[in-house]
Amino acid sequence: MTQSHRIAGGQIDRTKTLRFSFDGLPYQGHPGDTLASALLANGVRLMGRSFKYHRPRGPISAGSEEPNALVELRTGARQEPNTRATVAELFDGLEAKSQNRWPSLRFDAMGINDRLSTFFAAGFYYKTFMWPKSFWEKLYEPIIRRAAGLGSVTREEDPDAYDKGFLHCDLLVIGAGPAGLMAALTAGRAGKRVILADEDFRMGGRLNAETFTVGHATGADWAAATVAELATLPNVRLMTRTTVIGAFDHGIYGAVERVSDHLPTPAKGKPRQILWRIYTHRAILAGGATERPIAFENNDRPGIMLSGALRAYANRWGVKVGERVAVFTNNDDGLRTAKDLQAKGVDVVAVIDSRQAGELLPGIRHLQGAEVIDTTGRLGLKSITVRQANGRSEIIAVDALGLSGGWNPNVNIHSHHRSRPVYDAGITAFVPGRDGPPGLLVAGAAAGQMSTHAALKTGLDAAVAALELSIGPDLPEAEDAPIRITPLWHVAHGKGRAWIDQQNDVTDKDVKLAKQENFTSVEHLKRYTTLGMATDQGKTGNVIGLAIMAELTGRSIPETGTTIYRPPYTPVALGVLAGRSRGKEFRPYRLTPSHHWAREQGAVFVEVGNWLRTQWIPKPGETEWRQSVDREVLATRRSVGICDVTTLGKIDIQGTDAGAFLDRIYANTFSTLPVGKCRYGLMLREDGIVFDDGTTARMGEHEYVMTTTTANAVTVFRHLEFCRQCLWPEMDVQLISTTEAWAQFSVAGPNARKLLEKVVDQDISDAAFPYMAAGNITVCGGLRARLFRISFSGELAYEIAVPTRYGDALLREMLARGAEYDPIVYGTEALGVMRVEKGHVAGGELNGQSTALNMGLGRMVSKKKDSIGMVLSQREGLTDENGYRLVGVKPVDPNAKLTAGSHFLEKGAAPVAANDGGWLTSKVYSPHLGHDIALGYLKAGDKKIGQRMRIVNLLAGLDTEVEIISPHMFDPEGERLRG
Amino acid sequence: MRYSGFRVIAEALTGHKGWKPVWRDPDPKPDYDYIIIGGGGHGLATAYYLAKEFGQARIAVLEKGYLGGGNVGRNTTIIRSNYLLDGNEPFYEFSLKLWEGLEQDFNYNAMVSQRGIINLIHTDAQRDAATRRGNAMILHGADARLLSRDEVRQMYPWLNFDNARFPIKGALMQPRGGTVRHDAVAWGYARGADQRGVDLIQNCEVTGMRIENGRIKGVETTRGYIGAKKVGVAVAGSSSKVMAHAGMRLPIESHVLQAFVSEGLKPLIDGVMTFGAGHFYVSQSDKGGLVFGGDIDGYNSYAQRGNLPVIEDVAEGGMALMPAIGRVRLLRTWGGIMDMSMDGSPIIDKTHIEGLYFNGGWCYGGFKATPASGWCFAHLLAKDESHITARAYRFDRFLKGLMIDEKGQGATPNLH
Amino acid sequence: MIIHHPILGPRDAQEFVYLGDASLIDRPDGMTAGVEAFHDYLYQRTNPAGEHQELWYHEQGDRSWLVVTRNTVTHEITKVELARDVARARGRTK
Amino acid sequence: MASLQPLTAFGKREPVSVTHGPLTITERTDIALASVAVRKGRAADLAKAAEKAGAPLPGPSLHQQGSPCSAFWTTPEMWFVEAPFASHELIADLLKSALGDAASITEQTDAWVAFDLAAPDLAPLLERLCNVDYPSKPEGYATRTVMEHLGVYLIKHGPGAARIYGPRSSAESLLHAIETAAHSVW
Repeated sequence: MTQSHRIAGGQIDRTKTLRFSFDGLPYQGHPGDTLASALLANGVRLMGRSFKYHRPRGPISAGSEEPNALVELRTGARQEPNTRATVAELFDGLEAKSQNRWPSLRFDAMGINDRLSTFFAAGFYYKTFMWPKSFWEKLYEPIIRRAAGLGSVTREEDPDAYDKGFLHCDLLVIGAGPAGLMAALTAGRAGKRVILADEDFRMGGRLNAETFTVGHATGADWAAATVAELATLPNVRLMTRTTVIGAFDHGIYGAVERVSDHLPTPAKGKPRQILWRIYTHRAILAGGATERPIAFENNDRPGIMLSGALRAYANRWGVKVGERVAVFTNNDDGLRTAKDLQAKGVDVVAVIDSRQAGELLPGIRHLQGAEVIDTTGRLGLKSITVRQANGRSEIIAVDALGLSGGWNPNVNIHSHHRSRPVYDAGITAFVPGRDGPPGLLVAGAAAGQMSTHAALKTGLDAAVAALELSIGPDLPEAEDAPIRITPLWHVAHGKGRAWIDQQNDVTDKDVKLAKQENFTSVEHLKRYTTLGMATDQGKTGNVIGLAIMAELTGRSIPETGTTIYRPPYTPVALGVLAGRSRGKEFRPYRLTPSHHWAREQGAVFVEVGNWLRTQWIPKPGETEWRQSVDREVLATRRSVGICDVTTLGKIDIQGTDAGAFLDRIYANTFSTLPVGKCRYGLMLREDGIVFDDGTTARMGEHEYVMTTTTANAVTVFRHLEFCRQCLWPEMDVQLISTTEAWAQFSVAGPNARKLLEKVVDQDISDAAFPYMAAGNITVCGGLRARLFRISFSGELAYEIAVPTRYGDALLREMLARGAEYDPIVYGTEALGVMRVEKGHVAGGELNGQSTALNMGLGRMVSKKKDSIGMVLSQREGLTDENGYRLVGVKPVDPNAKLTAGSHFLEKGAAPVAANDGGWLTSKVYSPHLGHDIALGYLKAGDKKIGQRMRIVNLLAGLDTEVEIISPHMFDPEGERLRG
Repeated sequence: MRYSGFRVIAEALTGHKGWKPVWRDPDPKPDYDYIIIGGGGHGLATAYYLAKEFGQARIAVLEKGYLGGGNVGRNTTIIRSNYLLDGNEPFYEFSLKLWEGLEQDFNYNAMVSQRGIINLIHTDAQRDAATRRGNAMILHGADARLLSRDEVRQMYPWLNFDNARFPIKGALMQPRGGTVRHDAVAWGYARGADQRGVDLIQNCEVTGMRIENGRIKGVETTRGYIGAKKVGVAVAGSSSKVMAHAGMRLPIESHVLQAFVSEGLKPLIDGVMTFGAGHFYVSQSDKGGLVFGGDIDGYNSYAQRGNLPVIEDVAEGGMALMPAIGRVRLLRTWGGIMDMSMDGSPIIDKTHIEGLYFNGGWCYGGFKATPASGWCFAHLLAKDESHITARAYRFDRFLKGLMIDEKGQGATPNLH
Repeated sequence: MIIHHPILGPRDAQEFVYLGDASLIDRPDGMTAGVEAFHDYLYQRTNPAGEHQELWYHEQGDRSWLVVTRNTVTHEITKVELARDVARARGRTK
Repeated sequence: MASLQPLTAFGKREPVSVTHGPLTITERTDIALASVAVRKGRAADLAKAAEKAGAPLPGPSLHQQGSPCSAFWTTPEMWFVEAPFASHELIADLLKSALGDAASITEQTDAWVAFDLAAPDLAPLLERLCNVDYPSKPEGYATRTVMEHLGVYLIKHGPGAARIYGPRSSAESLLHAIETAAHSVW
């Protein structure tokens, strides 16, 4: 077949031929075609199957409102389900497949559903499939799930990239039909920053599909000339293939630009699509209108489409949908289709006009006061049955039928802030209501202004009003035909089904049943019948459904009301909403100063928030992670180990009130801390729960350096700013984060001082730099550095910091100069082992649910001063003397394994919640002790030290006898760290 | 009228002429023994159980819009009882058990489908927390399994296992978790309540409460004054507005939660899944749409609509976890108002006003709670004492320091 | 949403972190107030459907805490102030 | 000064420089940076001292060139002061002695990675990276913004010249984001 239905004219490039395939068969088309126009040009009307009854379907539209002609576009990892053939731009090599059918589009086994449709009435599934109970998941639902759904999804990663971007303008014009073009021209000539966005690949809107003139040119030529002028204006940005998907708060609009969807694959480095966030001063919705069909029996056959779509295919794409065409209309617009098709040489065999009187086109048979009541042609329209004004029926052989039931303004974006459209009886359609998005004006057909003249005028007026301009350009002359329409929603006749929502197979019978069962509110109607819930979101069918409900209930259409539209305007690929944030780029990485060194060593890294930290560094011959970690722990405790602790939050706190400020922030006192010393601090939330902990050093009279946990660095800083600005605004306190400014290393172990003495320029003997000392020093001959004598491991330990750029070098220098002490670098696992051995709380214990009392730190909360959380920490629920207490745990059998998250039970107690004693918060293997150890929160744990209990992990069927011990499991007297 | 497969066939063969209205549209009576404010899932369930389980009569449900128009009509349909804390787990497990017999109980197919829920684990700390949680669930009589990375991979081989920023390390699974056809829950309860004589009164907004000497007498509505011995408020999302009629301030903020559905697809995801390294959870409906959501927008709102940043954040989570869905299209977004409480857990309690009872603070977990919430609220209304599984849901828990804070976020509602 | 920052002009709300009701400025004095006062301060909310004064932190901006007056039904913002100024005006000192 | 060899944020000895199409991205390791915050009630003292020291203190959203120091506003009553690293490695100490106790001063040099972007027109690139309306901003505009989840400072030195300060630990992610956007645009 070679474009048997191609006729003259149109805005396609006939000098180039594009090859494509549909369901494996080869076809040809031209640049400017959509997949639908090209298939229709090749005489293919059947393009899909409906959702429930698997009825054969062809396109009913020539735009994004299409419910029927959905295909799987492309293959392999780029396979896209549910692509509307009516907007898919043709490219050379395009491959498309029909979907939701088996084994083929023409012979679909599930077509049986259509025969059985009486059993599948609206909501039938709510009334059955209940017995026996277990059959739902096992039998009924799997069958339903397999049968449901439309297109299929690839399991492969989407190979294309997506971008995001941000644009700013005085005026966003949505839609580049006559109203939008005029608005953009008005604002553009006035020098305003304008963005004109249109979902189509060619601007002009309906002007491209019509034969009217604008000024002295055809509409399409006027549009092209206007676009050309706009393109010369530097203050105007023209965006084709760009769908404005939603109106969000305060003039922000989302838009998706399909950069590469018209290409076989995106160019290298280029995105498939871009999500634009557009910041606007004002916006004009000029999105046009969508025609609606008329419901009658078997109104869904391939070849039956919207009258305006028939016209568009002929005028814009040079395609006749059929050889013998009829039009069924209730308004003058249907006559236009007949006129245009006739002018194109298409055989228009009849105009069925439901109105009793009206214009008669010469050379065309008019049946006035008549209605189409049925059709034939399973895979494509063959004939229509017309009931004439006199009641007689006539069968007319046609292979295409245009339906014109009137036009619905595309109010969608205007209702994104939940503004309800209002019914305009003059055009028998809903128009934008009150309280739309602030700053959004509506022009043209979207506002119910249906003539070309009205579109141009309201476009101009809207731009003038939006931007408070004094004057706009002259209006070109254009047709200003009045709307002549007599409402006809639904032809009541016979026992067959009239489709309302074609994709979801909602028919007039379903609406009747909904009424009968009292699902009469529009929301109930929608939810019970699934009306308007298909991929087209009811753009063509909704109004008909509620008009029928209005009829059935005897209410008016305004009384019946309408559901509202929500974003997105048309469905949006999830990829573009995610942009670049996927795969490894889902979130940025944070790398420590020792990262490059560690990578050289073959370190294993672990994600800690966005940081990558060294987890352990395997040495040759180590095959199990535990071997590496045990070695790192033992080497540290034996001699000296170094750990990169840069990730801990560091906040510089200065000002004459810095000390007093910290007294409010921390549960314990800091104003009394001498200069040159540091102290462990416990920070509560206002609700009395522990928020964070860390050491804070006083570096000067009015200068402190706070340390936070890695996880809470950002939230603590935010909290400090809240306290400083909102609670105590008169305090003289200044804050800045220095987390990344300093590379900080923990140096721990009996030889820590000896190693540091090799690099530190000053005397750091125990006398000169005692436990909990802090100060500015220099290293390696004068480099500024900070030293803190603090320990998380229980060893003699320091944290030393240098400007980040020197971190790598300091580490290498320490390893080199201290080589005689066999220093090792340890990772977060060894760090965790040593802190658990020492009973220090960390992530597992700082869980946002625990108090200082739970942690055994109750005495740190000073009641002599006001601090955040002090008062509410005293509530009865938080001071229960039999509440959770931090304990140490060791297995009675040293070979037994413990698991963090296991729960405590008394010996002999049944594993039920009433006996739940608490849980293990952290567990490690202590190479020093030679067995697993753990920390846990145990009810009244402080009274149970020395007792034997069980811990159970019911997920793994483990039940282990343990001894409750002090959490300070290593060097409880602290002799080593003071050494 | 009883529903059954036979009935469906019989009606189909006789032109569906015999189907009766699922509920009446009665005018309000001058007074009732019980008024339930709110014709959403919780309110309807409360009325249903009051009538059915507690033998009460003279009950009305007052709904300002249409039945089932609250959050039961806009959610992501997940049921589960994978809670951690003693205050919560018995309640949600009770709820799950009620789900399991619900359809037979109210003779309506709500498509309760226990296809399982998995919470993905990406760090060792998350595994520890999942172990604690899974054990707590089992101790409370629920079901839980800890899945290894390989087990997850067997279930969903096309998740991002090889190029992930935060690799999947396993999952906590509750096989009995799943989804339910949400609207059908409201309709099933409404039908069951109506059949038991409950007056379901739509388009009837409560505009005031008549309180005399510390006791509720009735409510003012857009359809006139209606007297009542007891009034139960179940209007999550609007709790502060309604309770303001009684002069009460609540430990609750209203926030918007957006949810999303994709175009219909052939089966891709069998159960329910939550991403542990971002804000994303997803299931696939029987119709084929991916139903998913993420975090709340984060600011107080009654607008029932949200903004782009959260839509993007959710999509990022989705793409990070499931890189194959890049070309799947988002069809529709919507926004519901959440009663975000100060510890992330609900309140089912008496108030200081005699005869006035409150049910709210469901955050975004109210759907799964619907049966137990209704049952426990009915219990409280009928017996004036808390149901055993809802004893912790008291107003005074904040004063006493007995918060039920699953996430450990403290009194910051938008973080729960 | 767009917040018109009193110093920086219009900024995307995405740059901010939301805290909640601006009554959180009115923290009682822990040395004189008791649990009940703190309970009311920390937990109880008016949560109006309408005009709401609320705290936003410009974390990805200039780190100012702002008091934003915003309608929770329409999201319309009618006033934006520096929280520090509001706190001072409410008599908060050191 | 010391024997230690500094590394760049990329773990290299030399700063990176990348060219793609019309764009050049140059890492700057030769800038010393410190924050200067007014102590309460000391604004006048600070202004006087700063002027003497050649450190400008521009108004909100502004960067101001000076000699030897330039500066940009970061938060109310706080600026970041830039100076040549070679002469001002000890920038915090130098500023402290110049400004006395009227200000809280903190070294920030190594908290940030700095990139200079140069192209005939940076707007098409920056609109893919951040929400700043770059073309409409004056030269000397300085703001904090977000690029691919990273908080950065962006300073406009001209339509085709900008400086970005990003968190040093995320230097690789930030550069990757800029490069990816550049490939997407050009």
